[in-house]
Amino acid sequence: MNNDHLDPINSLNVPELADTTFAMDFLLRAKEGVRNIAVALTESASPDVRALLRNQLLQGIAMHQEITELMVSKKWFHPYELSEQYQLDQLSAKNTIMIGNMNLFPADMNRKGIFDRTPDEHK
Amino acid sequence: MNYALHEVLEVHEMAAFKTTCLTKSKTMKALVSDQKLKDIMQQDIDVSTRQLQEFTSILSNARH
Amino acid sequence: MDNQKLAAHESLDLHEVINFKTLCVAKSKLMQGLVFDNDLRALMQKDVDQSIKALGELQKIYERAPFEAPVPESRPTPIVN
Amino acid sequence: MNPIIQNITGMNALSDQVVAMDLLISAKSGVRNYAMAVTESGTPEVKEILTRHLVEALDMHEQISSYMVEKGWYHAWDTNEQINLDLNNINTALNLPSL
Repeated sequence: MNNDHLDPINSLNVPELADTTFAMDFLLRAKEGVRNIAVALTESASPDVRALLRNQLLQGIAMHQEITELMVSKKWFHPYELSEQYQLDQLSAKNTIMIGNMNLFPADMNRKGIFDRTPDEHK
Repeated sequence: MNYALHEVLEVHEMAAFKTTCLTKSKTMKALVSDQKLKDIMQQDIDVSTRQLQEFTSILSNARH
Repeated sequence: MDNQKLAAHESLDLHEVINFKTLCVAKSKLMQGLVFDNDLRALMQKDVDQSIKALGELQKIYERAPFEAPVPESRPTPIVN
Repeated sequence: MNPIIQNITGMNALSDQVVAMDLLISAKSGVRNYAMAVTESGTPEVKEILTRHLVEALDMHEQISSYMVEKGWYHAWDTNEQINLDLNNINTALNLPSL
């Protein structure tokens, strides 16, 4: 990989890179969600709120389990082979640092001025 | 070892926590006078005892 | 002392933090293509720069994990399907 | 608290209310700790056990908190009342002679 974001060489393996990244994001969100609901449950006293949160908690745990299983089956996540996971962690960190160092959006991105009227109104 | 390392560590944390809870409930139960509070604490002791036994089996399976 | 192996629980926490930080870099970088406000965009870029530095430091420590292994050039087993 | 033990131990401040509060805080930490543990486990067997424990911890938390509400030691819906109770308890703890 090089720093030219238009070089087609950089599109090698991009789908798997994207999928692993988004799946990891999804997993962390599911985890965070379960923990947030658990904390909320310990702070709520109304029976109906508790019932609702408890259902969502169990649902969240089930979702977390599904994501984990999917990621393990796709070999995106290796909870049992830590050396594999280590390589994956280091590689995705390396790749993401490379993306972070690219100059992806060189132009001024402020498109604010074009949202104040419909195309017909442009004179 | 048939469990993932992070799971075993997490179970270990829970076991340590539950152990102190059980010890506390067992000793403190003698100190309370309200019957209903005593009942709740006894229930906590029963449930915690069973939970700790389940942890024991996981942890001894994880030992290598 | 510097080359001492890490404990199991610290290494797993490092794994969490590294993945979290990696996602932070990716999100803060790519979201810049979506935002309108230039100040917000600048702040996101600042986060990218800081996170890259942090991530580099974390990677260095992570090398002392007990399950550390030689890292290949790219993923050894690409996803075919 | 049991008056005999109270006299033996000199812990006449360790009232049922304090014990119940301790139980509530433990139950609360239990729920949070279990939520962390469940989201760290992947092996179905472990996860199933931890999820069940989580539900049990929730039941315990529910029981002890409604018990405390009933006793008037926990005012979940009346902040002012709760603050007054807190201040009272703080004073009791502060004025406790250390042995």
